[in-house]
Amino acid sequence: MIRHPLLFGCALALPLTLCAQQASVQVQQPDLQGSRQLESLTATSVVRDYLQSWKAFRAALDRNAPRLLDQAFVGTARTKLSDTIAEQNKLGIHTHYVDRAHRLQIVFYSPDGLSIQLVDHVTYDEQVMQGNTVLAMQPIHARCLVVLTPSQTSWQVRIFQATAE
Amino acid sequence: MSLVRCLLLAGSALVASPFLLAQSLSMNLPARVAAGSAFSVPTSGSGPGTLTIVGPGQALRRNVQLGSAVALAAGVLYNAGEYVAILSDGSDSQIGLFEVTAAQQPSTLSFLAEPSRLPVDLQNGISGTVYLFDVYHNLIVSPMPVSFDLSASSGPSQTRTVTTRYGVGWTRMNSAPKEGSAHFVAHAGDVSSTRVIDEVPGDPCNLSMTATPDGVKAKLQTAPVRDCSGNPVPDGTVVTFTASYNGMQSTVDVPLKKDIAQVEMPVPHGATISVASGVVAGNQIRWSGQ
Amino acid sequence: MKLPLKSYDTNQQLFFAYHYLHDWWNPWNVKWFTGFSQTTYPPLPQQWTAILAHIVGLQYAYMLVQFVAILLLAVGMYRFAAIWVNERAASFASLAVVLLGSESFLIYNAGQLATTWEAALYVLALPYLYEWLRYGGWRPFVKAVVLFAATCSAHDVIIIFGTAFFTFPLIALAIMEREQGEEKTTGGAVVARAVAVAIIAAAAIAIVLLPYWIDLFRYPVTQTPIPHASRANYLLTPFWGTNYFLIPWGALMLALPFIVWRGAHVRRLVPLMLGFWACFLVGLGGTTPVALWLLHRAFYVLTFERVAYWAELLSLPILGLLCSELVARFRMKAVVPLVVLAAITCGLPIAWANYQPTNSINLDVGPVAEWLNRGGHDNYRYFTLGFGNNISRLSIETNANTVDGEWYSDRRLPELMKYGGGSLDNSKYFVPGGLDALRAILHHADRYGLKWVFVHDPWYDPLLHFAGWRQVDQLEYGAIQVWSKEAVPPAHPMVFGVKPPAWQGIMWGILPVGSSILAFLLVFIPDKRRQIGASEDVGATDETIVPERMAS
Amino acid sequence: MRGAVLAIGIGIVTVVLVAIGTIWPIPSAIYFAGSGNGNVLRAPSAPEDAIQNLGIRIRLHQLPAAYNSLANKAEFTESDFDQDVTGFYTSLRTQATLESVDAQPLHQSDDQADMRVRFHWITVLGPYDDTRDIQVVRNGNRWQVDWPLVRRPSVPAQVIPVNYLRWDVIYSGSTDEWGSQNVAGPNVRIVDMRPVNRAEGVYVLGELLNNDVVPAWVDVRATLVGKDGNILGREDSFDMISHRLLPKQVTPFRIHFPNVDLSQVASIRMHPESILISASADPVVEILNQKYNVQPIASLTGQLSDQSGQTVNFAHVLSTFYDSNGNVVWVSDRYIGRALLPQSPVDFTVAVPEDLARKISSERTIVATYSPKGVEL
Repeated sequence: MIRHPLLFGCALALPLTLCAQQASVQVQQPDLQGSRQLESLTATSVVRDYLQSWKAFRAALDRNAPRLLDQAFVGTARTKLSDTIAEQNKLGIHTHYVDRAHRLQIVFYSPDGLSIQLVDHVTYDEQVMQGNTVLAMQPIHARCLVVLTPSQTSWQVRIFQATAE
Repeated sequence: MSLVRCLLLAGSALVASPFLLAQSLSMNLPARVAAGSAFSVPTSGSGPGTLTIVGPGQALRRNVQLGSAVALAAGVLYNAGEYVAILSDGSDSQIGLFEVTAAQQPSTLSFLAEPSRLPVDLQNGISGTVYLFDVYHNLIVSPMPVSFDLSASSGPSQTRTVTTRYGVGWTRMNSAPKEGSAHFVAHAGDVSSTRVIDEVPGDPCNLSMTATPDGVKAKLQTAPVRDCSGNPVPDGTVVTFTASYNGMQSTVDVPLKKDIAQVEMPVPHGATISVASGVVAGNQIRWSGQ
Repeated sequence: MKLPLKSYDTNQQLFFAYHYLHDWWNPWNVKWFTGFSQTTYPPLPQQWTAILAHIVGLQYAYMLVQFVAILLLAVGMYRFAAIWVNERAASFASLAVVLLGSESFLIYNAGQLATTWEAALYVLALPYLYEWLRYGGWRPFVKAVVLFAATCSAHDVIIIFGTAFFTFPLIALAIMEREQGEEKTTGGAVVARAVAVAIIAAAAIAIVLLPYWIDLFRYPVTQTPIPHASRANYLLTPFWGTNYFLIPWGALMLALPFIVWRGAHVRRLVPLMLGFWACFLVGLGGTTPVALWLLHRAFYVLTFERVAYWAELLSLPILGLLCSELVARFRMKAVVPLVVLAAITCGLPIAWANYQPTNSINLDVGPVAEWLNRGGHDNYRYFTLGFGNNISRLSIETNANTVDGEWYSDRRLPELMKYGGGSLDNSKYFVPGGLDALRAILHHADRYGLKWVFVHDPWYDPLLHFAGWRQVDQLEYGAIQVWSKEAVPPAHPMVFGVKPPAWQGIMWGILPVGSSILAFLLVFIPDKRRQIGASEDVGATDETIVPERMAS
Repeated sequence: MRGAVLAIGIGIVTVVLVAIGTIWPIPSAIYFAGSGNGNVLRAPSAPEDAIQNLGIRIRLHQLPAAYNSLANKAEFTESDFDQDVTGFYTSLRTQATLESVDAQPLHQSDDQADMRVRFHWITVLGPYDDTRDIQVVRNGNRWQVDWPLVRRPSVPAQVIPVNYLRWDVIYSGSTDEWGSQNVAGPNVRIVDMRPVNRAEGVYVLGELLNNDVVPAWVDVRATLVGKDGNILGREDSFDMISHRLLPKQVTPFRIHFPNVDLSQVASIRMHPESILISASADPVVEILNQKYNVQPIASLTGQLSDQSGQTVNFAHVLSTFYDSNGNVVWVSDRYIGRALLPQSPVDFTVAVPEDLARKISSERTIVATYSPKGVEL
């Protein structure tokens, strides 16, 4: 009974998703508590790279392609996400994430400049799919704790952990 | 006519009752589960079904007998995050949402200590940052105390205790006035991590040399080279000797060995010999051959 | 069995074919020179290789395509020689072309698949051209035009530079014999037909290879000429004389006096002999000034081993005549030495390729490809030093892109165009241009995301060291050193020149291979039966008829 | 008869054309014959011809023939000559190709001529010239070169104790253990920097100090920013720097921006790069008798003397030139053609642009070295 309305909902949601330009992004003033001064250029590039990582995250979990994570994720986050992709593959499912809104705040910049932590109050839809069949679609509001570390050319996500709002 | 209709309705309800019962698929998800802990999900309905749990951190599936509780053993679901649970009996499904939170007991800590090497006697020159993780490498976001301890080979040790915020704690320390290796230790609960910080001498101070004749050459030798705190400058540091005479010049870069640099070079009488290391200049000698 | 795979250009041909195999409709290949268009190289043999590779794999497909070229050439030579000499002599010419030293040289030493294919298709077209010139009619006209278009799809050099040597003798012959036979014509008609076929064939070629011409007109050859040893004087440099004259000509050299003598004495062979002679002189490269006088700047673009090959093809009808006469006169006493000489001529280039291998570097590039494909190393560009023609093989196996490459005509990197070196890989052989290019590209490593240099020749080590590169790894038990430069940003897509638009990719994927299929289909349309070649007595000179020959 | 005439005519024309192509070779033929002036030997009827013939034979690596053409070959062996020409040990000279030879007569009589001969070599590190004064003598109607042999340096047998320091670096490994400690990169800093405008473009000159206690592998990149904020160019020091820097060692650097005028430049961003490397403190090379000459050619001359026991196969001299205020006015370099043997001084000359010659009041020189692993001494 639920599946058909669900399919209908997904069928409706899909074009809406495609039409949607981008998730809305709101960046709040950093709350660093004196750890290290944050240049505005650094803050901008961290936010840009983090939002970019969502693209990689979405594509990798939708296509079950761990290689797509390489540019944006590193360390624990990379390992955990690729393990999830392997498990999805084993179960024959893939997940389609659509991020709707981000409210970001940088909360820590380590004194050595080698890590930045931000909190993202994110709203996203998670669609669990088996082939082209939608098994579930769930809108989620979560608080993501994200730690990024610098690589040669960009900031890469090292910790990516959601908690309930 | 109405009696017939009532009978028909009653008969239909009787026939349809098993199906109506079968459609009442549901599960009772906990709102929050600690990472790696065992928990169960009571379900309603009948017959076989599947429980699929999917989130960015993990994806797993269990075959279930609907109507009984699904038990997930300890260590099965261990990555913190938001998860979608889908209970399905093949024709129908029920969706739920729950959270896996990090365990409260720190198991590992990522300790970033910088720099690995710095000059002696530098205020706030050393920084330490600790990220706390549970046994499944989930960031422990609840506040926890972390202590930092910097002990040099000589002099008193420095200790600071901070409380983590969003799983991270940090501090700054001063380097010791004497050169040597310092141990920088971070503690959280029963876990600790150690880093070695090399506290190295600064630029040479009061660089001086002597020149003595050695056959046709002059033997140039520095006094033991020390920084302004009296620490010996490390061996291998380059000292440059320069002899200038009649518009000509001879130079040689010599690495320090056992605190001194020495070289034999041909120096004509009347030459001016100077010594330097990096941007620090030492004394000058006018060479008379004696 | 796989001898042709050892020849110099084979890996390059395979590299092009590999691209068509994976991306038939997009000729833009990013693996070399930060990106280049394969529309700068006529694609027919590589496209056929790619098609057959779906069935037999890339390497066997290459050899199969090469084999087909030889078969087509034998058929073509029989028909071409039959214009000039009798059928028996033409048969000998057809047999000789398979054993030709130059043919063997191109297949086993140079690996010029495109040259053998263009020659085969071109020689196939010539009898139709002659028939059209002499008698007119739509069938030979259409067949000639389509075969010329297919020839150009394989390679354009013979059409552009070889036409004079092959077609002028045919025009001359058609005029000389305009009054002979039942179907007579006039000199004016022959010339008019020649002009007509030239115009229509040019139009067909222009359409079939349109993306090629667009690229050529947009980027005429402006880079500093790259030295090629076929432009050397073969007497002053005996090694190159051996490589480009003695080896390809082989025992055919012994027949040269006969070819000239007989060609000068038989009236209808004079045009062929003169065409041969002119081609022979040009094919000597820098040994005579003729090629430079005739070609001017094109002299520094053309390589002359192929011109020597054409000269040999032109000599074959008269050689066939010689063989025919010797066998008729001396029977087995002639057959045995002829077979031995033919075997030597054919075998010499194969032996030479083993004695002086052009691909002298026996290197397994697999570990290099694996190294590049792991750990994000392929986010940067690389190049090799001392790998020889293995760089094409490496390019096939790795995901990473290089700033180097072996197809010089479409490299647009300023550092590579300016100095006149070949590939960076063998820059030490191009003094000083190659070394200048190497220094320039190392200088601009940041610009190209160039982080890795694989060195199989320690000769280059001092330059890398003093230029700030560090050895970071070694492969193949130390035979290959990996050098790296710090703080180089990852490579990003770069386009020097213009990427061909999608419509050109579609044209490129359809027309060249389509022209060859059409040509093969048209050849099966039956010809009008007529004696277009020589009568039986052409073997004799105009001045003396040899009685024995008449008797045979 | 007409056929015979045609055939013979073709034969004759062919021979004539081949003869023309051989006697007066075209440029591509000259290139492959050894480039420069070609390898067409001439009858040595003049001193210049004898020199050129010798150059051709060296270029074509026909060293036995070159040796046999010498007037004084009885004074040394062919092996001595080979080693003199190609270098005694692995060095720039052993890898060099002789491109051309220029001979200038200094003095000439009927039987003898003194020539200043410039041998122009091409090497992997760029071209370099080797100039020798050579005497050419007449022997009958032939001129022959009297080769001024430089004998292989003879180093007395001895034991040179080598106990200089070496730094080895052990990194924490390739696993991605975040937070695990790794050794920090060396602290380097630019102690002087100055842009200079010249006809060839802008040069950024300066000096870089390794301010740390560990050896560093360094490079300097510079970005020129135009007045409109656009990037005019990004270049690095390439080989105009000593990339290996020991603690407290200073290297000059020179970065070239071709086709840029200083008037276009609003600012310059400097990016010194350094990483920690394993290194040895040897070899120690003394730079002796440095003398700056304004006349006749502005240059710095001196000698390099290897104080250690190992042979230095490749040496690169880098000199910084200062004005009277101590500002860097130029950085120049020179690769040394021959290997440096222990305690066997080798001359060097570093050229200075003539227009800067008068501005220079002092200089500072360092030597970067490279010896490939496994080179046989």
